[in-house]
Amino acid sequence: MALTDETDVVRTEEMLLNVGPQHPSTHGVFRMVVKISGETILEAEPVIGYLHRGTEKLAENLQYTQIIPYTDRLDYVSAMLNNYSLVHTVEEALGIAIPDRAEYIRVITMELNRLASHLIFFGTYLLDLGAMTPFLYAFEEREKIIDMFNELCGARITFNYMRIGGVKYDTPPGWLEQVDAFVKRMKGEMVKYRNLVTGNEIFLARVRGVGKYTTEQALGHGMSGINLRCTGYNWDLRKKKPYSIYDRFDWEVPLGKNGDCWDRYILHMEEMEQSLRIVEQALQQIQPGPVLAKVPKLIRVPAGEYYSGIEGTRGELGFYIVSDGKDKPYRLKIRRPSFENLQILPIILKGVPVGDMVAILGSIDPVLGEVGA
Amino acid sequence: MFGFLKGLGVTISQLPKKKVTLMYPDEKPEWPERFRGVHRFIPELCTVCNQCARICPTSCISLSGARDENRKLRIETYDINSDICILCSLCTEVCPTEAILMSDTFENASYVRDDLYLDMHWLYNNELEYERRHPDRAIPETDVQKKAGD
Amino acid sequence: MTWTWSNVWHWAAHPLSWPGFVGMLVGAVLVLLLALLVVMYSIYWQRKFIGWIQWRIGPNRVGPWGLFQTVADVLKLLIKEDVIPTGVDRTLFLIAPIFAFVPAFLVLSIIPFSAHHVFTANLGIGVLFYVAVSAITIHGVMLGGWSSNNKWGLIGGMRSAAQMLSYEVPLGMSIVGVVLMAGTLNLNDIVAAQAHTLWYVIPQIVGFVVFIIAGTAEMNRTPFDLPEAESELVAGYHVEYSGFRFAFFMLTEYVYLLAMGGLMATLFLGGWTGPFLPGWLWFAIKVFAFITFQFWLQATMPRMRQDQLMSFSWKVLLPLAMANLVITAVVKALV
Amino acid sequence: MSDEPRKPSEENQPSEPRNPSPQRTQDPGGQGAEAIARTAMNPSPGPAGPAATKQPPEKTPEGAEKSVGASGASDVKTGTAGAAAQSAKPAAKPAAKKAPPPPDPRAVAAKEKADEIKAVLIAKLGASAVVETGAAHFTPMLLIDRGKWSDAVTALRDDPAWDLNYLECMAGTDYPEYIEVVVYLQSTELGHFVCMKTRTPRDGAKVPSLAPIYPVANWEEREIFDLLGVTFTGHPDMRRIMMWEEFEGHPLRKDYSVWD
Repeated sequence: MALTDETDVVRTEEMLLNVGPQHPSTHGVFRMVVKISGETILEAEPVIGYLHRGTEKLAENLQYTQIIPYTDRLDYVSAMLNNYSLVHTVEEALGIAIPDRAEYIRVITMELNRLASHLIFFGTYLLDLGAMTPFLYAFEEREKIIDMFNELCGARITFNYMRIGGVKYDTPPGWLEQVDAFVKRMKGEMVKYRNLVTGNEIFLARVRGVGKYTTEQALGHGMSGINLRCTGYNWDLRKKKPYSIYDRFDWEVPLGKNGDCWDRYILHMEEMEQSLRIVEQALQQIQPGPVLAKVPKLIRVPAGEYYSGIEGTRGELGFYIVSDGKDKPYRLKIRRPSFENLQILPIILKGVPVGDMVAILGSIDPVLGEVGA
Repeated sequence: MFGFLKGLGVTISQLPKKKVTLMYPDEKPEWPERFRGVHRFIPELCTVCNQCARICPTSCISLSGARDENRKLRIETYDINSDICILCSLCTEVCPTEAILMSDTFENASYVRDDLYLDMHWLYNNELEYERRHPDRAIPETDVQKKAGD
Repeated sequence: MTWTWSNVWHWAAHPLSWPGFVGMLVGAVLVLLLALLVVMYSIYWQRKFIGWIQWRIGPNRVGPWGLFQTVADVLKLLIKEDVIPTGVDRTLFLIAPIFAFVPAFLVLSIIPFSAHHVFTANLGIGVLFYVAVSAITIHGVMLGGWSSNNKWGLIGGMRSAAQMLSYEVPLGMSIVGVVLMAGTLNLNDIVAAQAHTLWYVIPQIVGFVVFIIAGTAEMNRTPFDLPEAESELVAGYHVEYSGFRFAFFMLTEYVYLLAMGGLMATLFLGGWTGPFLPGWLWFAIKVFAFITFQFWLQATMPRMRQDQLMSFSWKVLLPLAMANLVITAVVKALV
Repeated sequence: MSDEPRKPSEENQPSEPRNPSPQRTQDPGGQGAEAIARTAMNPSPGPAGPAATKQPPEKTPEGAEKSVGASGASDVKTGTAGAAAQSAKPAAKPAAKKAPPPPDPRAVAAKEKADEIKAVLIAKLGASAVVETGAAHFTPMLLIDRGKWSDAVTALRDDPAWDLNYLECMAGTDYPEYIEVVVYLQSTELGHFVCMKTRTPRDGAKVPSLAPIYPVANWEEREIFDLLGVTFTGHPDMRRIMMWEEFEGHPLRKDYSVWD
């Protein structure tokens, strides 16, 4: 696709196209001002801030327990991981030891939530590329996970389930057996997804070699999670900077090869299988016991600065808390993976046909609640 | 080479599968016990300790009480502005006597914004409805009833 | 002329006359009603069939098992306000849907629905007529996209022009294979030719595959539905249309589905010939099979990219059709 | 059907809408400001917690100052009902003036690592580069002079011994006298994790931009500019990222008020 150059006989001019903020495939209120000539994109400039709710400003007037419901609404498809990230940072600051059962319940709910979030990626990514049916299958499976969470903590999306020092409720009777049954059934479903989509030649043609970037570009742009591992670079916080009890399970980190949409897609699918493995092992190792540690009635974080990041579904999700010893944080900054992952778009969208723009944006899988914060 | 034929095989094999559609208006989904719908309130249990109003992140609970004849605190008005309530159930956590709880009425839409200001009577009715719908579920009792019970 | 039954009904056998004209008119209205009925219930069947594939039930609210759902949709589109945006090129905007729909309905006239083909024009150059007239729809779609003064519509219109043009050629080539074997362009004779020997789908299997793929692309259906790609171009060329004008574009797409199905049945599966069952029922089964296959494709396949689509047509389909043609010619010469 | 239709709440008019400004803690008292400045620097007397990797739970947490334990109920009773706890604590404080708990070994290790880096930087950029070193909760922390900010970060990125090639988190904080820009740098190969800070006065805040070094800083700096008002010199396109162009004021500043 040669760009328009001066020797053109037919005088063509670029067209400025506004993709978003209300567009079927921008995964939320995300706008891109795209300069295109014919079908090729010359320049793309992302515009964000449509979902900025000032969570960081609000957090400066809320006690730590009151901030937890706000973290549900950051990355609204994986609320458990947001809860855990905040709660983990405060626990590290206070140095509280978490009871064993609470750790296991946390790992089970986080991995199930990661699975649900990857299912959403799988469904909406195929919808962007034109196939309708995988979306329905993925959302039916996700519905089962959401029902289990509903039974566990009473909410479908905004769980507000984790507390500083453990989790709010213990698992209701029969819940762990339900999770076990779901994990077994889900393995069969994964085989169906592979047959339905992974082999499809049209899908491969749409996805292979599209939206490629190198490890240096990814590291320079602060990409994390699947968007970094798709270039073949092994950086998963659960293994590199271990937290919680991830070292008690044996699972590997799937790696891509050349950082294109295909690698990102296949990594999402393999990470789903890894999450299933972790949940399966956690179900065997979980023992009855308390779910909440001894925590002071009013949580005061000692003065100082704390940062700790965990492996969210879209990358490294961290909280930077500056505390002046009071029960409210002096400053709370949220390191949001989707905010960094979107910065590489202007570079990889140059000279790309319009059809691929949708494929690339879908593969980076941003969640706009997180980008705005 | 024939990957898409496998895909076609998968879709056609789903044809006879059981359908998952729920006929919503006719069949209502039944929610688990811990489901967080609109609040329900038991005025006798409330000791007007103001904990719930203080913990609420969006401060949408406003209540007032007075001392009755034998110097005991009684609740008089208890309003929840469910327009900004985010149903996080922190209030039910901190309530020492479990006076405020979550019911499973989830149809909260209304045409008029005033309907979203739920007063004590509405919340208490919601409690009676909840008891009627779920007779088997345990209802917190006042300590008087507890003493009477055992 | 005397108003006898044969004059009115079998107008083809008599020179043109007033009763003959009335017979033609009645025949045309009947075919239009048949087409609308088939279109309405193919939309209903699409939503039911894809629903079942996706573990859903599909429409079941309006009428028993949702049978009147599409009737309700059509009525809604009739009553809905037909918005004509201001910045729009008015005349072109108004005639574009007509430009698109008329050829789709015109094409139905040559397809032999049943043995005593009373409504079909026994046209000597039937196949050529089909290929030529179906090309006019491209103008309607392109005009619709261009005149709606909307960037998405413009891209959708341009894409559909490029796609339909480049898939017209392999479609034509694959039909020539059949014409070579039947020795005539007249569809009724082609069906008659197949009645004695075996159906042309067996010897012309390559032509059949190319015809199906090019036909799907011609109708802008799923692996090739770039012109109205919901996820990229919001809605492609009919983004600014609403009300009955929008229904015209929908009607075009589904009448073409019927027409393409009819053509496939006539050329490759021996039209209305078939053991035991009456002729028109055989025709209906074949068209129904084609339509269901289209919906099955729609449920499974993702969308191709614009440049892949073009190169696939010129670099894969056309050579395949040509090769098929050469082999048929050689075989026909030897046998 | 569910409960009877909603009773029009005429007998009590809707409660007055929530008071516009929730009880916002005004600017932390003067005393609090120095406290932040002082304590943020020296090692936080955080109680010794378990190491980053979780040992199995038998190792009982010897958390130093556990205030009055919460009631045994499984639910956490948060909120300030702990009036009793309040009164108990001050009583305890004046009673026993116990020595501040011994600094945590990891905080001490972090401080030494910070000094090590300080030596490297001074060798490269001269004595005035590093103003102060310390530990921000087990991560070595360096306070860099504003002028040498981008050179220091480049130096540490190119230095083969440290190779801090990944900018993990960048934040801006509004302290009473200055605004602080914090950067957490991670070396993905060698495993170093360093926190670097610089300060700029609140009005006319200017800091050299890191965007040429780490492209990720582009949007982060635009967000700090938008919400805190720190302009970054040398930034490719210094514009607001969250707010619309015509928005005046910087919301994350402590003295920002919506009403004026």
